[in-house]
Amino acid sequence: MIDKISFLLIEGFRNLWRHKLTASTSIFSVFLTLFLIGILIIVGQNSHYPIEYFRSKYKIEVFFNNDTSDAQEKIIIEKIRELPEVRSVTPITKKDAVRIFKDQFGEDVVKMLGYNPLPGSAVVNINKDSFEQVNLEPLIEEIQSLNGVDIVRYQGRLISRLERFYQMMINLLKISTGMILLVSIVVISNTIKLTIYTCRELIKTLQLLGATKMFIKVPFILEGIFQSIIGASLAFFTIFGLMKVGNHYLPQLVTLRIQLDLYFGIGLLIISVVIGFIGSYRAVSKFL
Amino acid sequence: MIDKISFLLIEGFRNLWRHKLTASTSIFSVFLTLFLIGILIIVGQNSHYPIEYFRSKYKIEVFFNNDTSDAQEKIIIEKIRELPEVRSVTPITKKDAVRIFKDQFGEDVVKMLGYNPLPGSAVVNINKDSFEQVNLEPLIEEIQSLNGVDIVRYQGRLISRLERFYQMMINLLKISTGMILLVSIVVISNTIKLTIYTCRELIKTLQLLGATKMFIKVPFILEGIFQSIIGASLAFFTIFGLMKVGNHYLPQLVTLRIQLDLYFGIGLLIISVVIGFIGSYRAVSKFL
Amino acid sequence: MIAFNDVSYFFSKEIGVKDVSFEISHDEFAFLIGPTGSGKTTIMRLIYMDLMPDEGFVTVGGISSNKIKKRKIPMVRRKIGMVFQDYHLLSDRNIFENVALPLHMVGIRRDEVRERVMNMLNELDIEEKEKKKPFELSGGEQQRVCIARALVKEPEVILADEPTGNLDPVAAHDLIKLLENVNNEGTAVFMVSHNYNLIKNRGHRILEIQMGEIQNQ
Amino acid sequence: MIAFNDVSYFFSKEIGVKDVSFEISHDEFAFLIGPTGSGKTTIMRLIYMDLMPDEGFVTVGGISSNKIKKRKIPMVRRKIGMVFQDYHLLSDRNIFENVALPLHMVGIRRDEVRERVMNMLNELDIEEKEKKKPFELSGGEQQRVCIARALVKEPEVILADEPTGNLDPVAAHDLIKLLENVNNEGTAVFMVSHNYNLIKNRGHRILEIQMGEIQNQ
Ligand SMILES: Nc1ncnc2c1ncn2[C@@H]1O[C@H](COP(=O)(O)OP(=O)(O)OP(=O)(O)O)[C@@H](O)[C@H]1O
Ligand SMILES: Nc1ncnc2c1ncn2[C@@H]1O[C@H](COP(=O)(O)OP(=O)(O)OP(=O)(O)O)[C@@H](O)[C@H]1O
Ligand SMILES: [Mg+2]
Ligand SMILES: [Mg+2]
Repeated sequence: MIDKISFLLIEGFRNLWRHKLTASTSIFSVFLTLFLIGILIIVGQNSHYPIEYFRSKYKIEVFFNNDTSDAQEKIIIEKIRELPEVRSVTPITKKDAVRIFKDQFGEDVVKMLGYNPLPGSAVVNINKDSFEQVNLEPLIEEIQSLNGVDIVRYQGRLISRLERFYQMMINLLKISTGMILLVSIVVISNTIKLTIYTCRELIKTLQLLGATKMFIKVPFILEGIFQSIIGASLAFFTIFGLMKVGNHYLPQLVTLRIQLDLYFGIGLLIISVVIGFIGSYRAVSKFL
Repeated sequence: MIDKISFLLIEGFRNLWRHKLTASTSIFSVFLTLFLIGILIIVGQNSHYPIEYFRSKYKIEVFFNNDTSDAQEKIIIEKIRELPEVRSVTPITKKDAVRIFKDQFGEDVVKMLGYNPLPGSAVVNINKDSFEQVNLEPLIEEIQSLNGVDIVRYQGRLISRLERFYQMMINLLKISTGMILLVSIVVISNTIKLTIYTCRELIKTLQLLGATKMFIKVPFILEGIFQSIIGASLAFFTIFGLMKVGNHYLPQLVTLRIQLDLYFGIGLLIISVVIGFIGSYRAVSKFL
Repeated sequence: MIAFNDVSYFFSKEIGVKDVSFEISHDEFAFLIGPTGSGKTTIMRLIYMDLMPDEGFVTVGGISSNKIKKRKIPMVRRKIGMVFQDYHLLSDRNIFENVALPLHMVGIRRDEVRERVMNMLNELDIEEKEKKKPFELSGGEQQRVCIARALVKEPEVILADEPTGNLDPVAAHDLIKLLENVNNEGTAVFMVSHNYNLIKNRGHRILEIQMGEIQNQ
Repeated sequence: MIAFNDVSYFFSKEIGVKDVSFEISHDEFAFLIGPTGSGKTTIMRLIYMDLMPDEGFVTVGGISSNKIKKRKIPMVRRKIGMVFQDYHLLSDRNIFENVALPLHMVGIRRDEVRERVMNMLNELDIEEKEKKKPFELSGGEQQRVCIARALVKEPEVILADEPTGNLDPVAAHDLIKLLENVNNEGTAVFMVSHNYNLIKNRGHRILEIQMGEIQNQ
């Protein structure tokens, strides 16, 4: 039994060499698909950077009624701060408003009028680290309904466009990854089918000599798995290399840093073994 | 001669059928790569929509010196309008400023002071339909240097980030398209190599029977081209179908409309024939 | 060892074998002769169950073609040493590996495999071709590799389809002698041949087939 | 038609053919005999320039192996009708297409191809197999397809490597007759055979080869 297993294992390895051409084709396919999948995973992992950046720019301006006192404003601001979607609130008191007015228009409005006509306000920043689409409407309504709040201003249309766009990207990523995985299984299975087709004489001969199905199948399945693993390793190291280069140059361009860890490698490996097994098993079963 | 040509043409066609398995594999590969290329082309064609949208939001606010008259402001605005990067300029006269102030703060500043302390200003919108990265610095400096202009305000960092991001996307698109094209040639050529490898007995026999190189090569090359064309057609119709569906649902989501025309089809066809020819020629020449 | 019971098999109307019945006992040496296209190879394929009878049944080593499960066919074939008319050598393996294959299939130890294969190659005078690929051998040498592969597993019965077609008279005679030796050690031999001169006067049974029907036994 | 001038070809040290010289005129019928592995197929391959001599040169129809450009080799092969020891039939084409191939190569009209191929299949008694694939034929039938393919192009010389190995005595005799007819119409024939009984007493020249060297002519 052990002799048989070792024979089949060695056969699986040697098949790789015997079928150089088919093997290299399917290694290349695996490499390509896993490379794409790897890139997509990395893009996915980093996709929150840009949206977080934009979200940190979302600015909700809350203007208080002219007759609310600074103390009242503080209470309202506390209430806003406790809302779950809110990250931080920057209060702009009536005094601050005067200063801002002066910065903008070069005039001291209090000096001119003898009193401060400007209302207090606050700038609300929202939580930015969600992969989900952020919908500001309910938050705005809640703030609006608070006692003492006059108007709430925010870039509604722009934000919802950005968020929708981001959500579309995430969905696209997921769909693409799924499709590529499927495609890679089909491609591997097709290439192994080809290998087996090329070997149909050999298979016929083995059958005539009394080989069991397993004896014929196992080397092909092993071959498929080996091919996948090789393709996956190539993909891993290519991505790794690109990341090294990327991380070197990217920081100067944009603020995305790229993470690549052991889990990623193990993940690719497992995916590849699964792809290789399913692909070659499918193919072998088609012919035997 | 005509008999020979017609024989070879028919052989090319029949090879497709004889090599069903290899043929379907390479048709599938072509389909896949051309599908990807097609999608990339379409994304590229439409990539200006989002950036144009964002660019239409770029707002450069020009504040005039307090002592410039409305007439002087008009002249400056004309000058700005004539700058090549500028699409439109919306003047905000001192009077408009008063109205805006009233809208914002609920007070009539002229009534309060007896005179208008607010300076005139203008909002500059820039040309949005460029595939190039837009760099606002020179424009800003130019406007700043005009006589009578006090300060120029714009969302510098946000804009330059957006523009860099956009430029990166465009570059990524170009690189990906190039890589995919290359890859597809390699894949086709590999698959045809496989086909030929599967047929090495046949080729040997043909050679022994006195076939010239051309006689052996032509059917394989034709086969490769046919495969490519079939793959390209499949890709075209799939993309076409997806577009139909996409155009049906997209308008409700975002304002990108997708264009797909005859040129696109012809382009794919030409690409496919070129890929098929180069791929199969490479492969055949390797073995003969 | 082998029994045909009113076996018919048709590739198409008129083409195939009809109502074939005969028996070969476990220590017999029998020839099958007949003109080209008369159905000799078809009979062989029915024995190793590459074809299944349309009518009647074939029994090999006690296993009958109408009862056997598909999964069990390899077990029947392992009892049979087959010399195919078209060799069926594996072109991507060398001679040693080709001959060793039936032994690996039944899980024999590597060193024992080596010993038995080399003995067999020696016996057939092709030991120096051990490392060559089939296409590097002459027609007759390939045929002998095929014979070595059939004999190496020490089968219960040897089926040889035209095993002397590419052998010169001396080599052909040597082969018959070798098969007779194997037969004396208790292995049944059933051999197809056109070469009537080679097989006559050896005292073995001769079956004749014509147009798919056995003529005399 | 064919001339060997001190030709040597070595696959490896000791293995191959040595100092072979002989001539076959344009209307001759000659046999080549010799034991398995003696170099008969190697001689044939040298003639159709599948192998190029290491020493000496081979002349076929006035074209010499040491002067010919690689591009021109197909032209030599078109003059030769070859029956290969291992048939070399195209497994994915039917019998008709296999036999028609040499005619398509030289650009003959479809209807003429059809006529000539069917005549040839008739002559060799395999016309009803026209639409079958090679694997659907018996060994002897395949061999006759290979012969048909060699004859159909009406070559200047016919090389036949063991063309009777899978034929029964009657069919083998018929084939020799057929080749003699073709020879009478002015085609040279050079045939390898093991079957000395078949070829003796026919009044044709017999070349003998042993261990790569021609023994007597
Ligand atoms: N797979 C097949 N499909 C269709 N017909 C076949 C097939 N195999 C064989 N035949 C036909 O069956 C008949 C008997 O074939 P078989 O191979 O048994 O002949 P044979 O006696 O072995 O001949 P030979 O001496 O030439 O090898 C022949 O007419 C052949 O054409
Ligand atoms: N491609 C090759 N590579 C190495 N050695 C070869 C090759 N082809 C033939 N040989 C060796 O050359 C010798 C002559 O071979 P050849 O095929 O000419 O013999 P033959 O006379 O045709 O024999 P047979 O009657 O068995 O067909 C043999 O020993 C064979 O093993
Ligand atoms: Mg037969
Ligand atoms: Mg030979």
